[in-house]
Amino acid sequence: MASDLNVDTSSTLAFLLAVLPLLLKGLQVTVAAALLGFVVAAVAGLFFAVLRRSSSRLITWPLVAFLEFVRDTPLLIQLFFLYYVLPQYGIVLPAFVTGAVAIGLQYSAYTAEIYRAGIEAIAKGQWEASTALNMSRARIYGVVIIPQAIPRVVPALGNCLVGMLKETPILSTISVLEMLNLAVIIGDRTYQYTIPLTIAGILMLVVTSVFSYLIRLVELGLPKRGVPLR
Amino acid sequence: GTLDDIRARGFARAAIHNEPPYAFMTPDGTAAGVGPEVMTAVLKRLGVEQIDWVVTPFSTLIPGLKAGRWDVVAAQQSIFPERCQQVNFGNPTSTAAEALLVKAGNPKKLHSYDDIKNDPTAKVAVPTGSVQLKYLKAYGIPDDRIVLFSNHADAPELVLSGRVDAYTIEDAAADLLLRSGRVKGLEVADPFKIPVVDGKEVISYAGATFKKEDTDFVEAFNKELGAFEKTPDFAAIMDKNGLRPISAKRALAMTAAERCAGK
Amino acid sequence: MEDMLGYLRYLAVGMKATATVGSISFISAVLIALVVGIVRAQQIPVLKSVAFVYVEIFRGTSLLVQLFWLYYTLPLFGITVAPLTAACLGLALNSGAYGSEIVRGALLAVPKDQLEAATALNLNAAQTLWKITLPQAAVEMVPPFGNLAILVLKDTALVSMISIADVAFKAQELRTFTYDSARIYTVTLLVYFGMALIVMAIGRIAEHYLRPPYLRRRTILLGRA
Amino acid sequence: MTDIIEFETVTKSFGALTVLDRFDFRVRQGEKVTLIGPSGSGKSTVLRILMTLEPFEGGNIRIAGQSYHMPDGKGPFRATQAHLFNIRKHVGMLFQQFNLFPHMTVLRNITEAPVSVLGLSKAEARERAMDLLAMVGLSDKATFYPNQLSGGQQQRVAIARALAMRPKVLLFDEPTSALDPELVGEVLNVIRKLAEEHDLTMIMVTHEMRFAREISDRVCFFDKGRIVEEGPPDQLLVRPSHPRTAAFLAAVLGESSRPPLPDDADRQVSRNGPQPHPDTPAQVLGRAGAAA
Amino acid sequence: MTDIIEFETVTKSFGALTVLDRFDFRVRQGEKVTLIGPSGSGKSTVLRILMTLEPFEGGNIRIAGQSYHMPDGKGPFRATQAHLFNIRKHVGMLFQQFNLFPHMTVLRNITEAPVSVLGLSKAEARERAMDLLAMVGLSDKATFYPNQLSGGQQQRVAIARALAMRPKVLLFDEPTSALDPELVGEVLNVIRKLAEEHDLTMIMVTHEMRFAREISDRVCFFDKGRIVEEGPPDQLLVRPSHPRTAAFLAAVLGESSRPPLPDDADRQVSRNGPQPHPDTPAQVLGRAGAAA
Ligand SMILES: Nc1ncnc2c1ncn2[C@@H]1O[C@H](COP(=O)(O)OP(=O)(O)OP(=O)(O)O)[C@@H](O)[C@H]1O
Ligand SMILES: Nc1ncnc2c1ncn2[C@@H]1O[C@H](COP(=O)(O)OP(=O)(O)OP(=O)(O)O)[C@@H](O)[C@H]1O
Ligand SMILES: [Mg+2]
Ligand SMILES: [Mg+2]
Repeated sequence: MASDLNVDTSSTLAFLLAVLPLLLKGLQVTVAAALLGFVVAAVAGLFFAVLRRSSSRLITWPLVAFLEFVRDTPLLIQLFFLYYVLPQYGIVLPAFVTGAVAIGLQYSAYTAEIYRAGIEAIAKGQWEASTALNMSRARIYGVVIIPQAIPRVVPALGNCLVGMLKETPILSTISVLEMLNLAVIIGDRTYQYTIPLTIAGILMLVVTSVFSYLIRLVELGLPKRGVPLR
Repeated sequence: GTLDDIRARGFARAAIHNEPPYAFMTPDGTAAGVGPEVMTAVLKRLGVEQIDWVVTPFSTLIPGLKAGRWDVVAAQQSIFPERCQQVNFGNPTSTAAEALLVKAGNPKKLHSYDDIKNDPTAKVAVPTGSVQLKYLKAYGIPDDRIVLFSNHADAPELVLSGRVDAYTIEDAAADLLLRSGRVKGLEVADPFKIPVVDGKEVISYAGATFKKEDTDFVEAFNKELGAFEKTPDFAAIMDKNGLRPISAKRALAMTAAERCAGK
Repeated sequence: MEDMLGYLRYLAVGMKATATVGSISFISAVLIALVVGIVRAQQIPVLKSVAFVYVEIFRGTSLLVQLFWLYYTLPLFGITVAPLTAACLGLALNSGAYGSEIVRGALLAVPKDQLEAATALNLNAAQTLWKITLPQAAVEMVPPFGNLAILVLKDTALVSMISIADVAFKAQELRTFTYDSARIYTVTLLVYFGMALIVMAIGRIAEHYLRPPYLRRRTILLGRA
Repeated sequence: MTDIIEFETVTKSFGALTVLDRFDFRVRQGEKVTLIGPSGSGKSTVLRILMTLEPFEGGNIRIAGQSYHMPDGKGPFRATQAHLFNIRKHVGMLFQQFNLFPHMTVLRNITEAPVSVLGLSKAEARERAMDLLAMVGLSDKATFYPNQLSGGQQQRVAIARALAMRPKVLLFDEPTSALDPELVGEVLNVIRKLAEEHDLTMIMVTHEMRFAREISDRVCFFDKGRIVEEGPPDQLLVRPSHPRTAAFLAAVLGESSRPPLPDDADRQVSRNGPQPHPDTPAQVLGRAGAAA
Repeated sequence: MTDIIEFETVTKSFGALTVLDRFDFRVRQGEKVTLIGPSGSGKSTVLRILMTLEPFEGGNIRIAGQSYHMPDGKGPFRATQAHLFNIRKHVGMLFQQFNLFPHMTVLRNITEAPVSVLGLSKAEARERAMDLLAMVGLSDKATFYPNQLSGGQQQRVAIARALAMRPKVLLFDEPTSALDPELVGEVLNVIRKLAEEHDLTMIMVTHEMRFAREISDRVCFFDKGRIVEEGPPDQLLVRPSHPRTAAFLAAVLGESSRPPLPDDADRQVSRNGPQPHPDTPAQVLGRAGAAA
């Protein structure tokens, strides 16, 4: 990709046509990073949310502190540590993976809250009925609570995905060539910034709109039967 | 024109980004480095005594210039043809030759771009948007062994963390970095064969940047710059900032117009 | 250790900028969010379409692009705003779009029963909004607005691109001089976390006093909402 | 006496479901009418339409001589807010879930609308509220918040709140069905007092049959959006003429059999339970059951 | 007969509020006991403690000879999960809100716990479930989801679900109070059948007094966390000896007065409404009232 950075700047139109395919390639990276991050956030968040409800303070207290810290400090700096400090302990992940995991971890702090709200919104009676049936805690989570919580949290999780799409430009700090970073690089080469940045912005708008639409479709497609809607 | 505006206003607005020794803001708030110091001297000769300095990320230097947020950029930006279509350059005041920073002891024995190319495990980092990328490509080094970084401060970490084996840097910046003693565990690859692209040793030429339409300003600037370059003050600036004598000597032999034409 | 104190002192200038931009932006964002959220929740004709387009655009494109346009591109059309204004405007418009969803959600979450009771008492739409819906929704809005405040705080890191020397920018500057990245970033991380803790504390206090007495918690600072 | 409420061939549907079909219904001024009938038969819908909480599609409704339609024949929900405002002046409503405003004190709940809708001064509204609170027996709760009160107290506050607007017609939608049994009495006492000592027009949906019988001038039995039978309570509740009314009363009174009268010694085991029970528990419970 | 349930000086508080104070209570195997009493008197708490849904602070509880305490004397909520598991084997519970799992079919609701807790094969569990569904008269609803059923049907499914675990003791916490009145009967019919044809031990909180009288061996009247009076239903419900019991029964039966018996012509207007009503509505309603 880097090799294609010689772009035709002879006219605005030529420039635009030269930039667009480059940015579209960057967009693939953007979307891929967001999706991978989303998987991390969706899984880790659920794990944290369940752990967070543990009755042992030995577990919840450090977890809350960790999540709060992850949530309240800039991703930029977290990325730096993951990217440069982890290798000192022998863990060398590719930049793309590091970035996606970092975004995913940061968002897991949000998704954990979302899942928690989703789990807590489930009537206490469900817990009590399951206990009365002598089901184990793991079973109650796995069979009764989480299956009911998931459909409720889909919209909020969807918003997280869209949010993550827009966080990906930060990955440029660890040399991941996502779309906005590419736009800036093209600008640095040619000293024409407005066109690549604006196209990147528009592409981002299109992608987020498409994702929002898809999320709405998923929401509508959720089973209506058997699930109490609020 | 902009020069008239500056004179009417009484002060100039100039932008830099932090890249010692070419331009940087000292912690006490004055701009220093080759670019700002030359700019200060030349503007003084043009009758402008006072300059407002702005430090801003590299990528915003030109948009800010075009938007009229500042009058001139004194960040010693490299002059090459694509850029000349968007802005005007003053005549070059410094040149830079390529150097390579590697881990102390140069474990992979990298002494030229060819060495990088020929070692399939060697990875190299370059700044985003830089010409070095073009050179590496010209040598046929594949994309997956090139890592782009956006901030010079990231580069030592890249090498020290083992993510890359070397990074390209301009000789003067490398000298400064090593002399400062702040980064341990790195060294300049020595000897290093200056890369050759299209049959020429690659040297980058850097100067002040002006708006496209400010031709009269550039002319006036170049005129006073020519005069200033003959004074010992100019040589003192280069010396103070640790540039090798060859750097300015090469620069004075070239004009911006020639560089823009691809010479 | 002494180095780190020195770094902290160096970052202090940036902290002032970050705090200024952050607080002005956040307050403006809340105001924008209230107006836009109400317009959308009340389905006010024409305005609701404008609000929809605004929200989609400012949520859909990235803040970086928005700041770039405000600061570097608008002047090409003859509109020049000062850096601080541009920074606050950009952040406020961007966060306001997110905030409006909070407001809208909270308003729509007020039980329909309450609206019916208000209708049965012959309160008009404005009175219902002002006296019944909004006060009840406000309580629900505070925690998400607290989260938004922290997002704004983190987003201020982007204003360095319009030449405002905030904490992140000062940290980068330090790095170019010292190459002492790990320790500089550690200090920076702590600075942001400290500021976030202050924001959170303010949020908790606001929440405490916005809640009607019967819903107040005894402790303000312990426990998440 | 004049009819204060007139429904003429009113039609109302929710999507494909027609809830009211050419529905006619009249209430005289001062009359106390109780609506009974199975769940989903449209009782609440009638009250909600009257309160302008639901639009309707066809027919006409007049209240206190005023048509819900604008003079040009436009339906009530294309009618202007000003027009609806004038109609709502005459009507008040009590809800099953009380629907007090949780963020306001009891006093503020009662004074809010008189001040902002009727334009009373704060002092006047306060005085009126305190009188009403005294009437419902809650003078000492003026500064409490709703969720500091029991359900029965909340519903009594809701009654005071509705009365503070001085409506001509008061609608009650199962005002006691969300209450614990021993709290029902205090609310019914207040309603009874209202009914006995005042000529407010009252329309009530309730399952409190004895209370309905005691208080109503007329009981209407609803089924599938129609009034199947209506008449004085002593007749309709005791000797219903329509078989559907009889079946409904049997189900409600026989099976659920809430209070045994202290000396009602003979067990009334109804035999018309709605579901057949093919097996006996002993059979079904099997081994473990036998072990118990 | 042996006592299957024994509460010995059990103490339970919520924060500062002591709900049960040195509470003693015994139930014989196969006995049907009904708990009645005012709201907040601790009836649900007793059931919830038995179901291990609430911890308790002092005293001891034995069920089917097994102590809630670990052999080393540790309380049930410091007891291991395995210990609690063994206790819960004997007990099942029905809830006011049914608490079916909304995302599972009726069949799955019933088979889930037998398969995952008792380790039945799917086929066995299914067979057991179908038998139970037949018993509660819902064989045709096996593939439905709970929210496709009426409240009464849901509660009957919940009964089947509890029975599928073959408990020795079944607890009912107001099993019909969330139901529309005409759905109450079908649920009571199922419970009645259970009670008549099977020697399951049953402890029930209910406001269905006639039903309680018909079905219970013993009725306990609760007040403020104590059993104030207990005895056979015909005695306690008809001729209560304790004045508080009498007052409670008067309030529930007299005032709320759910069904009028078809020929109960004489109105029973109770005079012990809980709140004094100092003003008459006519006075309070003032001008607008007079205008109505
Ligand atoms: N908002 C609505 N949307 C769709 N259908 C509705 C709506 N409100 C009521 N219905 C339907 O209209 C019918 C009549 O409802 P209504 O609430 O008037 O019955 P009801 O006689 O008051 O019953 P209940 O005793 O259960 O309160 C029912 O079938 C109900 O499902
Ligand atoms: N989780 C809890 N936290 C605090 N107090 C509680 C809790 N559960 C119950 N209580 C209190 O304990 C007392 C007894 O409650 P309980 O539910 O046992 O009463 P009850 O007799 O079942 O009443 P009801 O007829 O209203 O169901 C009440 O005062 C109640 O407010
Ligand atoms: Mg109804
Ligand atoms: Mg209870």
